[in-house]
Amino acid sequence: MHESAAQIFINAFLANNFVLAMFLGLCPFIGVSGKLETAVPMGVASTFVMLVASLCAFGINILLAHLGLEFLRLIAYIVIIASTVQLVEMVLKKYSPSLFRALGIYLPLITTNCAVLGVALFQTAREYDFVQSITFAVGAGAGFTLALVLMASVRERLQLSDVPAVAQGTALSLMLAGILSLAFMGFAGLGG
Amino acid sequence: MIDVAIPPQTTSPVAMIRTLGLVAALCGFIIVAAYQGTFDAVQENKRIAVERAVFKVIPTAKAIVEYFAAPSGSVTKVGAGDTAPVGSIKFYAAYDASGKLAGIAAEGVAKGYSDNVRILFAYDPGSAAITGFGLVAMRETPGIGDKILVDKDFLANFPLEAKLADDLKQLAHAIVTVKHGSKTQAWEIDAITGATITSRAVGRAINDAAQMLLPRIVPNLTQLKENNGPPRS
Amino acid sequence: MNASTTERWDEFMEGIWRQNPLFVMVLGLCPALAVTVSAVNALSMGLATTFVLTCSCVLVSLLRKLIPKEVRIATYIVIIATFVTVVDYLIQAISLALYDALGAFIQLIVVNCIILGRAEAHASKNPLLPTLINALGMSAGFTLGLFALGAVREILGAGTFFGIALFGADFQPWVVMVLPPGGFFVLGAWLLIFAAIARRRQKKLAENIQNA
Amino acid sequence: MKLLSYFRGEAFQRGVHPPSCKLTASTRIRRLPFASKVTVPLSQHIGKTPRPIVQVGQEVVRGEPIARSDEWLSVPHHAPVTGVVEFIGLRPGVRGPWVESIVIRAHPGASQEDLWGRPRDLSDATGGDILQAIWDAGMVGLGGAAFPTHAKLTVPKQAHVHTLVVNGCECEPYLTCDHRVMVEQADDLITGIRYAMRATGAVRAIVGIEDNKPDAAVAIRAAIVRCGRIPEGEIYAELVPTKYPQGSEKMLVMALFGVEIPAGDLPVSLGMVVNNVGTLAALGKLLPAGRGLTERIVTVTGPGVAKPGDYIVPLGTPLRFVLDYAGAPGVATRQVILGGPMMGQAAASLDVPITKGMSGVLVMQGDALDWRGNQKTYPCIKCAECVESCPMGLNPAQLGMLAAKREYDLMGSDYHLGECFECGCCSYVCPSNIPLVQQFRIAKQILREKALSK
Amino acid sequence: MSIEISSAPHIKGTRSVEQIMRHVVWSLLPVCAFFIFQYGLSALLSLMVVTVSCLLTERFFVRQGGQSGDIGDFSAIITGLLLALSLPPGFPLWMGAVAGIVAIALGKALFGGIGFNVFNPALIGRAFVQAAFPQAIATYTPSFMPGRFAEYIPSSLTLPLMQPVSVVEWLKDRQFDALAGATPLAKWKFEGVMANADELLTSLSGHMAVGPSPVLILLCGAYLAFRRFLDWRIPAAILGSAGLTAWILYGFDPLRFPNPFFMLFSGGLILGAVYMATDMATSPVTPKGMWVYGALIGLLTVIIRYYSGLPEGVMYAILIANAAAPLIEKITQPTPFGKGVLSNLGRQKKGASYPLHSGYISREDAGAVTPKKRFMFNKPKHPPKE
Ligand SMILES: Cc1cc2nc3c(=O)[nH]c(=O)nc-3n(C[C@H](O)[C@H](O)[C@H](O)COP(=O)(O)O)c2cc1C
Ligand SMILES: Cc1cc2nc3c(=O)[nH]c(=O)nc-3n(C[C@H](O)[C@H](O)[C@H](O)COP(=O)(O)O)c2cc1C
Ligand SMILES: Cc1cc2nc3c(=O)[nH]c(=O)nc-3n(C[C@H](O)[C@H](O)[C@H](O)COP(=O)(O)O)c2cc1C
Ligand SMILES: Cc1cc2nc3c(=O)[nH]c(=O)nc-3n(C[C@H](O)[C@H](O)[C@H](O)CO)c2cc1C
Ligand code: SF4
Ligand code: SF4
Ligand code: SF4
Ligand code: SF4
Ligand code: FES
Repeated sequence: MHESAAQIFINAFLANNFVLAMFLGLCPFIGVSGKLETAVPMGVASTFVMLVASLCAFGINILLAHLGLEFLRLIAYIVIIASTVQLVEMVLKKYSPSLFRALGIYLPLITTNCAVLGVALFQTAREYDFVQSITFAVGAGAGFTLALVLMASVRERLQLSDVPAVAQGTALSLMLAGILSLAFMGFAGLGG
Repeated sequence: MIDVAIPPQTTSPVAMIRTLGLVAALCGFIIVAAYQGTFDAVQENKRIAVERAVFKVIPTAKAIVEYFAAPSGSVTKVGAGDTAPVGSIKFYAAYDASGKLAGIAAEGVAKGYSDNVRILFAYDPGSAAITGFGLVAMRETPGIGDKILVDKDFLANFPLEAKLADDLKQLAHAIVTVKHGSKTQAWEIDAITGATITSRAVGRAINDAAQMLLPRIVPNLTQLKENNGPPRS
Repeated sequence: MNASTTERWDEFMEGIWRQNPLFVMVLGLCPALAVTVSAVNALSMGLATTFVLTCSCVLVSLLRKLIPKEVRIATYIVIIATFVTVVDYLIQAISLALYDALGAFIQLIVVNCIILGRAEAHASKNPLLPTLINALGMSAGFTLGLFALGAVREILGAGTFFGIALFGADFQPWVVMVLPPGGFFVLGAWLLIFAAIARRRQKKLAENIQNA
Repeated sequence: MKLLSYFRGEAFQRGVHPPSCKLTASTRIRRLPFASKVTVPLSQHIGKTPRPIVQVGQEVVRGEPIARSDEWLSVPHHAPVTGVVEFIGLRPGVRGPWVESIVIRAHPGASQEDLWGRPRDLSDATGGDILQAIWDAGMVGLGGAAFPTHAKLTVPKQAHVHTLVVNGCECEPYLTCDHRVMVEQADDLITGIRYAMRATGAVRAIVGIEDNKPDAAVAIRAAIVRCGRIPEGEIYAELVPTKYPQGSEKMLVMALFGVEIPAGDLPVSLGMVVNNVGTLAALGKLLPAGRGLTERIVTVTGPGVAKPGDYIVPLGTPLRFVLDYAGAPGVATRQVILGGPMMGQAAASLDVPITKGMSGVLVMQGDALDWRGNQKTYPCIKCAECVESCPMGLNPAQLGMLAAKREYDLMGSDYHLGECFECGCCSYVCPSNIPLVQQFRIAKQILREKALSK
Repeated sequence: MSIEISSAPHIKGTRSVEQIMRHVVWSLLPVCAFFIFQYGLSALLSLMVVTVSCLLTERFFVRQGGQSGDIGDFSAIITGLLLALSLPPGFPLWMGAVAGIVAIALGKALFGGIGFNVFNPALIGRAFVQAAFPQAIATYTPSFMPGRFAEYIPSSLTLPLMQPVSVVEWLKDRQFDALAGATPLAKWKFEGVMANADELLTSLSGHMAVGPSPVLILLCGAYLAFRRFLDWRIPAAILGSAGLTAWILYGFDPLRFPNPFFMLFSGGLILGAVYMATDMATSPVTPKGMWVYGALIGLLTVIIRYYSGLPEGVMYAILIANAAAPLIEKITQPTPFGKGVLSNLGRQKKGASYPLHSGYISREDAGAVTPKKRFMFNKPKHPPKE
């Protein structure tokens, strides 16, 4: 069954949101969503890395299939994605220091998280073509950013609330994520 | 010259590369060993899984053969290690104990409530009908979506008429899912109340796959029938 | 028991209780929430992680003198990825159904930072035996955590435990528990319970000090 | 209600409509007798404190200067009574802490006429002469802020003033002193306006009056005609829809001209000067007579007052004396508010004196204050009432939540705490009974201290 | 004698939290009464059980000290009544009780109680049971069934933790086919049948399985809005944006999409717009924010109804907008008086809000300049002497 780009995007963005429905990228989601001002660059940086990962994975996959070395896929993905991100980081540092300053500190955090690897693995498993892969990566990144931004603004508001002492911290974040995930269930079936 | 006591590097590049090489070699060895070691078991597992799935939808089957249906309309047997030609569709021909063609099984996929629903359906060439289906994978809601496997009314939809039109290019009647209680035709699927979306997905998956596959298979039925099943003990 | 055995035991228990990777350090959330729709899946995931964690730590510990500082992270990642690939094939060989249920999350063990964290913080500095004990403790803690999630979600969400029906045919399953929100809620609830216990204990402690 | 005011043509956005309770709107201004002892605090206005120029034991006549300063932003004080200086030192102040004051014992037999002043002809005095005369008279704004009037009327070099805005809104509930001044002393007011126009160079004066006081506008228009010498359109009275806090100069300028005074700027940036009607009426009376400010009109009112009314009160008269005279027995009094109920200050004791900036004495008795105890305080339910009533367009709900968590810096930097002029609308409407403006005062104080310590 | 000292203001408006909440409860009573009239005993029992479970949970948490507020503030009653009104009348009572408990515990106490919650408690309760018991919550029964005051809908009385008995047989006994129990939206989405206007508005003419009467809700909401107990902007924005979106889509393809009237008056849109989206604690406080928030809800509702797997979308739309509310509020902070860059320009062009005297000299005419420094600069050189 062929999925259109729009469908793939909507699916990755809302209906099967990486964080809220697929359980990918939860650690940064819980960890970085305390403040809006860190959430936004984190989201943008993640989207960027996902895109890089998606491109790498697409290339590697063709190469490995050609060589008949599919069993090395995982190890190749992780090594190449990590080094490409590092390379991009260095290039950024050299040619766009302002952009680097905005995103740079987040890049090393992201290189090996499961949302990024997830993009690579899922697009391989679903046999997406080039355009589909890119759409998927951008959609997933946008969905991740959306969830992160919503969560951060809610958590900022809760800073001003009298949240009971036992609930403060990770427990509250998880419950919030649960409620958001409940709300996002409304989008189920949207991308079809 | 005064010796400035800042060692530029604690490890020499040669040592670094040597170690990395060693580790990579070790890892490569482990992976290859694991791959080789499990290869047969995995293949066997996959084969058994496919067989089981096909045997489930075609209860009389005792053996299966994998085929490709090429866009040109020809069907070819799949040998070990063959890769699918472009645009071809894989399907399984199942043979009963006496080696007669018991049915044909193929995969279909359609978007369900939360993700794709992948099914394996059985086609009976004799009666030109879909006789049943089994699940390959889905992420539908437990308790709702999975009613398609247990709901008696729903299972009663099968056999489902799937005759080709006279030009052998497409189905005479597209297979459609209709609301619960309003099935009037043999090619209609009566949906499950409360799981209409998943029911629809099943209908669509079958229809899409059948529309593609049957025009390629039906003209070649004799070829499939002649082949008296794989030489298996 | 001699002193060092007690120490070893303490070190092991550390990973299960005081430093539990899931409940205390809140790491490896993705697999913890994604695959714990049933107790079996939770246990399998736990065992797979245990395998990768233990093997990688052992190998890192063995090679620790050899690995240059500059490339250690890369080396660890390669080692971890190796064992993940191994476990991936092992599970395929054991049961395809299980493999399908765990999905991509087996391969995602690679990025589970518990493993990299252990390799970096512990295995690279310690000899084989302590590393093994530490790794086993952590794995046991993670597996227990997964099991705690999986059990609750399976019992409420399907009315079964390890696939055995518990409440008779008319039980109404709470579907939400096996859906994504349920994962968040159950883990959140566990954390709330632990926080409540900790608070009560602290209160008692404070009272005791006051009384004394 | 909001919709209604929209169709009626809103004077300014938001604001509130507290019950007006103007008990004394049609009572004539009466004179209060002289207390046996008056206390003149040295600091009654914004600016530098003048120093006493009399000694203990010295005889003073009513109207004689008793304190003076060479500082520009400061005004002299004049003896409110004829008598003997009894004490110079600390006396209880309005805010609680004791302040430097001059206590004068009145001569029981003295006629208490203003003996000191010398009438003069200002008909062709220059603006500078008039400013000097205003300064000598010890005038400060009688509208409440008590800013030295000569300073306000001095137009900055780079600026140009074209309009004198005369503030006759009196938006606070209960208070009627400005209202009575406009009705009864309209001629003095016109005289005062003309002096102020000459001092500032304004070519036009507009008296802004809330439309619940139509008689005041009638009286002023009649006085303009009576005066005769005024060209058409030079001075006129405008009615503006009643709403609190119309009296604030920003709101009044908005209501009259539809322009916003830029945040942090004074009306003079738009070529305007705003003065209270009481101030200008007093000018009109004092300048030709060459006298100083020794008395003011105070509204004495409230649920517990037997003879409420607008009284001409000698400055320095003790509060207790005023209350006794107006029939508000001190025993039953629960609270005395100096000024109006929305912005006024609760007096710390009944021994404090009446000062130049005090426009009202509001006496709360019996159950008038019970709402404080009866209403439960809830967390902010985000009903947005406060946002819809803040005339400055702030977000008091957010400010309040931040204040509760002591995020004072954020209040100042992101939520414009500095713009809050403490009108109290937000506290007035809050159904959760959150003391919003009270918290904001504390927050502003803390921020000020922080800025100072830097 | 001592006098009290307190900080201004010394008078207080008459509004109180209890008063607001009490009025909302009162305004809900006619809606509840009609709901009971439509569905009989089961609806009555459902309203009671859900409300009581909310109140008991609230009481538990208030006693525990986990949340502020008190049970006397009526807000838990609103939560209970709205929750019950949004559930099908024959919803098993034990599930209703679960919804009530979850609503208060997860939706309110977790955040610290009244005013602090970020999500609408009633909708959290409903969303939870919708995800937990999706079949039961999709099971509606026809309205105005004969004998509705004499017997319960059988699913109401399901034993706790057990599956509800199917109402299909019960309906068959009463000569209703299984389809009678579908809501207008479900009928449209899954069967392509559109309900008529009169049925949607009152359902008096047939046995359509509709929710609480939209006409009555609008009337009660209008009363509340007129008394300013709720903000009219939010319902206006929701109905406006939902109506507009539906109208545009209808214009594109009238065969595929229903008309805007159907969109507005079917399902729970009116209830959600009037009573649920307006919940103060969970909507923005800034006026501009309210428009954005309402528009977002309207848009999401239509998108979810038309394109997602579910027939109804109001609940999810409101919950998502709740999550976005702090963000919306942040970017729609009001501009303080005198800070708008263009405020003066714009206003002057429009003219004064109050009629100006003809002799008004504009600032430009008079050539006024804004002084950079205050009074310090035109201080007279020598202090004048007496
Ligand atoms: C949490 C949840 C899960 C759902 N899962 C499914 C599902 O797996 N398959 C499905 O067809 N519909 C699912 N639905 C959709 C509803 O049950 C929907 O009303 C139903 O499919 C419509 O069918 P009906 O017209 O026969 O009532 C789900 C709804 C919810 C709230
Ligand atoms: C610190 C300070 C400085 C002021 N400087 C001037 C000034 O230079 N010129 C002027 O006309 N008014 C000045 N004012 C008076 C204000 O314009 C205003 O009339 C006074 O603050 C009281 O107004 P309000 O009651 O509306 O706040 C000043 C006020 C304060 C508090
Ligand atoms: C909230 C608020 C309300 C005010 N209400 C009045 C009022 O009703 N009448 C008035 O004359 N001044 C009022 N003022 C003071 C004016 O802003 C301004 O200071 C005064 O009119 C200047 O005149 P003055 O210097 O002669 O006192 C108010 C100030 C504020 C901040
Ligand atoms: C206009 C209005 C609408 C309300 N709507 C809801 C609602 O939809 N759900 C709810 O749980 N509480 C509602 N409440 C009650 C109360 O605001 C709610 O419990 C708060 O969220 C508690 O902080 C409403 C109150 C008012 C005044
Ligand atoms: S490595 Fe992965 S699991 Fe670890 S903190 Fe980073 S994102 Fe979380
Ligand atoms: S003191 Fe009160 S009445 Fe007078 S101007 Fe100020 S606010 Fe208005
Ligand atoms: S006191 Fe301040 S915040 Fe409150 S309404 Fe007045 S100006 Fe606004
Ligand atoms: S008026 Fe009070 S309760 Fe309402 S939003 Fe403002 S601070 Fe909150
Ligand atoms: S981000 Fe930590 S396990 Fe997925």
